[in-house]
Amino acid sequence: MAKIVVDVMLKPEILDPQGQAVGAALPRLGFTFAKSVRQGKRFEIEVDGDPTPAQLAEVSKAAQTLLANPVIETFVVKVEK
Amino acid sequence: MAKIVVDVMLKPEILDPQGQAVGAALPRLGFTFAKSVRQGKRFEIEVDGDPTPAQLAEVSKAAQTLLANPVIETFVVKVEK
Amino acid sequence: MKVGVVTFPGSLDDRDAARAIRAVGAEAIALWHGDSELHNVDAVILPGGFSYGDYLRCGAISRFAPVMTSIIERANTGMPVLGICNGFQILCESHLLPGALTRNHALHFLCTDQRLRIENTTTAWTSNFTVGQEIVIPLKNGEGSFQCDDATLAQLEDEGRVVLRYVGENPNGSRNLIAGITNARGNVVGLMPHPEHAIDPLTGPSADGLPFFTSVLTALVGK
Amino acid sequence: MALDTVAAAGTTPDRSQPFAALGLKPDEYQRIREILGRRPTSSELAMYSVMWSEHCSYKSSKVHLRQFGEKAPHSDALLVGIGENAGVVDVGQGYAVTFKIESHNHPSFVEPYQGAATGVGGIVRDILTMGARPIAVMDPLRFGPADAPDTHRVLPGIVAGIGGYGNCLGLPNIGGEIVFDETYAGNPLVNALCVGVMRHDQIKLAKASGVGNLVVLYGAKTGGDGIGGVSILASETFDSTGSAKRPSVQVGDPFVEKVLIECSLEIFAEDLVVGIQDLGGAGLSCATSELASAGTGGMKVALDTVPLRDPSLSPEEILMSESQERMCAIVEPSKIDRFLEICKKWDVTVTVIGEVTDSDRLIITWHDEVIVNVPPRTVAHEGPVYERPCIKPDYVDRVNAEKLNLPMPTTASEIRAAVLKLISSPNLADKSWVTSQYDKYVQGNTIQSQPEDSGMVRIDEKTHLGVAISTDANASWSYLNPYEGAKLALAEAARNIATAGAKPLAVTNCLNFGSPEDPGVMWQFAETVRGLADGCLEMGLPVTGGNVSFYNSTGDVAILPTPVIGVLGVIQDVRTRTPMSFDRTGLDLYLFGETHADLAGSEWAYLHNQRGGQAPTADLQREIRLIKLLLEGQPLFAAAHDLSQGGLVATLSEMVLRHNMGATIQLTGDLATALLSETPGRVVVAVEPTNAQAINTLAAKHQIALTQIGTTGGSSLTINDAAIGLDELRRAFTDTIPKLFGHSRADLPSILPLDAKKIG
Ligand SMILES: Nc1ncnc2c1ncn2[C@@H]1O[C@H](COP(=O)(O)OP(=O)(O)O)[C@@H](O)[C@H]1O
Ligand SMILES: [Mg+2]
Repeated sequence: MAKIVVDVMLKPEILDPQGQAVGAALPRLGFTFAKSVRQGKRFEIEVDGDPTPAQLAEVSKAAQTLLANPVIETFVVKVEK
Repeated sequence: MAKIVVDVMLKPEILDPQGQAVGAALPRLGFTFAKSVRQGKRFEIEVDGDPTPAQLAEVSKAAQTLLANPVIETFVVKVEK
Repeated sequence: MKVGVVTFPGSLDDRDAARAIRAVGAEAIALWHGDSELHNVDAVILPGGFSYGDYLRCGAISRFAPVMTSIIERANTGMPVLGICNGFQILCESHLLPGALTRNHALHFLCTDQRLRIENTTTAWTSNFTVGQEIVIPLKNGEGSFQCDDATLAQLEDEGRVVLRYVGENPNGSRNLIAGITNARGNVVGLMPHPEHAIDPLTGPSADGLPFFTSVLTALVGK
Repeated sequence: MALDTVAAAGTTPDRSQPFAALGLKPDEYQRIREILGRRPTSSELAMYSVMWSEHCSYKSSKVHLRQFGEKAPHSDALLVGIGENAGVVDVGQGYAVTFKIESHNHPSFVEPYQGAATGVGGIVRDILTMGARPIAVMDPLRFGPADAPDTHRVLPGIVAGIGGYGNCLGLPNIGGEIVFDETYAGNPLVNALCVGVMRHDQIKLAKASGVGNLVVLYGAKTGGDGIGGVSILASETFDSTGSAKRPSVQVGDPFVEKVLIECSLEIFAEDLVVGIQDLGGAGLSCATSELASAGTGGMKVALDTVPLRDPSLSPEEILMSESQERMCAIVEPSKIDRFLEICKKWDVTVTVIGEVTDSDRLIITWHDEVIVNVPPRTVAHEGPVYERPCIKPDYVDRVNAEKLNLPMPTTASEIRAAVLKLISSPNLADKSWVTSQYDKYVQGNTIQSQPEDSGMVRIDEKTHLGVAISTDANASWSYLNPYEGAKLALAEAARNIATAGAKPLAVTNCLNFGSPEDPGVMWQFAETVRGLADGCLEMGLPVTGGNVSFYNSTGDVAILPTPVIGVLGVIQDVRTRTPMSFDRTGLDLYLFGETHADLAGSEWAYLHNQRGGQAPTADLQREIRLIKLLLEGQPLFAAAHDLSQGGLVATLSEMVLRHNMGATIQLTGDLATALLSETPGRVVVAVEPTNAQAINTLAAKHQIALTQIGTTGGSSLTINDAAIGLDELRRAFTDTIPKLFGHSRADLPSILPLDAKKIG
């Protein structure tokens, strides 16, 4: 079994209230490393065997229609071992 | 500027209704590749310059205290170029 | 008798909690999240709402408010603390109570008149009920599904720390139909449903919520 | 590229400007040049283009909307009328109530969740701007067919968005509507109403007066949200390399708005502002020009001081940005320190961006260079006005002449089938799958919410004073006869208030129509406004404000004319209100009002794909008598429920299911008509048998027909010899919507994108 990961993030120009709230909370706790924080979603999809290119194309299509909302989000598909 | 990523996922034994809903919707849309789907969060943190080991340790501490809830979640910290 | 009600940015049911406290003849004291001073209150309610917008995880950011440091300290020495909905979430994030509240299994916000059963009447907030008593009070949240690992669940059940259970269909996927729990000492209680919205049938489904507030007065007088 | 300044505009009079791409007509552009006596700078062009858009300038509707003023009935209750952000009504005991509906139709089609969420956010800020604490919201909605794939993308997202924003603000949702019709496919309607309360002396107005007073921007930082059209200008004129893509979707942050509300109310309580305006459509362009125009006229703003979320924004884009959760206040210099302190307490970003001047120009600078120098009235209030052609469309006479051919149930089994068919139809079925996603309890003052006839909230815990609101539209009737349709919607909304025991006081409206450039649509609009103005005059209810939404069409197909009318009423003691249903056995059921064969535009006709015939004629004198009767007889009624879509069948079904208490009904005469007709002006009441005489006297006094139709009790709804068990009735009523939408897209991480409509 392999794991396909789809990372979905809001497009950079879209307001990210959650990321902002996290970014504002960090310094209050004494963490000062962050210039900015964006929060997105991560999907871990288990598939049988090694993912084929055709399967990855299918995943991209699924990401395009279901996992991400292309009006406001972008996504990346990758295989993780 | 570099990007530190924190991936947060629910522990495997914790119910993930969002992942389940996605897993159930995929076949309805004709996508049959997924054995199972889990949904988690992804934080993209922008930092100045190349992250130092000390900085990464700080991020881990922030993940441990704020970004993830260790009662139900696990997390991974990585650097992305 | 003074009962504090904390307002975090995004708290919504703080005025309702204060109204409920007044309805049972106690004094409601407004506490501010950014102020660690508890103004000599005898008990504290963490009210419902969307503190910090429920961003990240419900209650995750509020837990670090200065007022919480004082509350955690006093709670550990026996002060009665009630967390309602968002307040329950904050108590879990603060580790004053075990487990966590996660997305409702139907993935929707749900506002409903919920039937519940009282399971434990030895806490500071439930002594004026009887065991097995059924009540109807509003449940309204998007993340009310109580989750914890098996060991914690077994411990909660063995020690009788489940305070309140849903009756009928599981509204949100909570383990063992858990709607509310207490700490081992019985002074800290967290509930998903909202007793402060059931103090008058004119504005709620019943007046079944009142005993939560009279109970704490009994507990405080008994001291 | 170089900044386009007023100085540059003077030296380059012939530079070509993309006014057409910004939606301006050549003559409108010419007028701007005449007003300024030169070509506009790109920033000025941006401001004029958005402020002169249909949405902001009401250029097609203005000539008609005037009737609301011309025909305004005398009303002692009206404290602030049309023209401000929202009207304000005196409800007694020193309280003032403000309410308004607005549409967010197009954004909600593109991105249902955010579109609906920001729709709620916008109307709430309008109410807040008046100085009021928002106390409740309502959401009249229209969708395409319930089984259409796109409805499954749009509806769950819209509902989740309204809930997501409203719940997070702590505003109880106390009512709304959900109607499905083919014409809304591709054009859902999201109308949002908000109501707020304040003391009389707390009313705030949107005007900048007092030379030297400060212009203060507070709330969220400004980003590139919703500036679609203007980025054309920025990129084509200024940035040949193409600037970053600007989102046309606005994302709401309800948490920031909640904090903004509390912060603003604290500022109002200390009387720290002279004038205030929210930033909605057209953002800073609108707020600065409207504030200045309503004041003495002069204002100076340093645009480079505006705090930005996206530092790459051009001045044109900052002026146009529709970033949510922002407010603009006019503050006396002596009060600014306290103002800033309160903002700091709530962690709200605040910046002094300018001041009121003694000139009559709005001057905006960018790093000390003047980029805007205009008479603010010409931007805000003196936009173009069109008398668009209105021509009665051909369809009207044709469909009015059509004879309906509907099955008319008579036997017991036909009646059973008809009842079950009607109440399980998406338009009449139980909507709690939707409304249970809304918090109705927060604030602890909700007396009535869904599924009651109207929403009701208590505004004083000691005196029990309360207000009730209902919103109604019957687009089928408006389609058949827009003049009567508007009056009928008004009458229905007023009746829904009165059934609960509240006295109607004032009106708001949201007029949803197709394209104003279509003379047929314009006729529908003109007739609607005429009907509403006449109706309001006759019923003595002033219009306090509202909103117009045009261009609701897909291709050539316009939506049904959909005037959503909201009526606000006052009730002296909410404890005395009449609920919509009974929980006791042995009450007598009466029907007030006559029933005629009014099946045109009815739900029964719709279910049989017929949309012809004549709409009923509104008899507002009779409605007025009925309202008087309801208010006077209120102590007699154990329950009262209005008849509307679905006629007596729907009313009785809703009543028996509310508290699971059955009823036995005996009807005489034409049974099908009695059950299915939607004749307006009717109400079913439940009364103790001992009050029989009193009810008859009441009806006679107000000259309203009265028919005793049955009694309460039992575990079925029995109509003559047709009995339906409550369990069966409940299943029919409650299964439909969850079955349709229970597994819809809102459950999923993302809603379906537009180009994937076919799927699912
Ligand atoms: N259909 C209508 N009926 C009455 N008043 C209306 C209508 N449409 C718009 N108005 C009024 O016109 C004024 C301008 O409206 P608008 O520019 O939409 O204000 P805002 O931007 O604050 O919503 C407001 O006072 C509004 O109430
Ligand atoms: Mg406004």
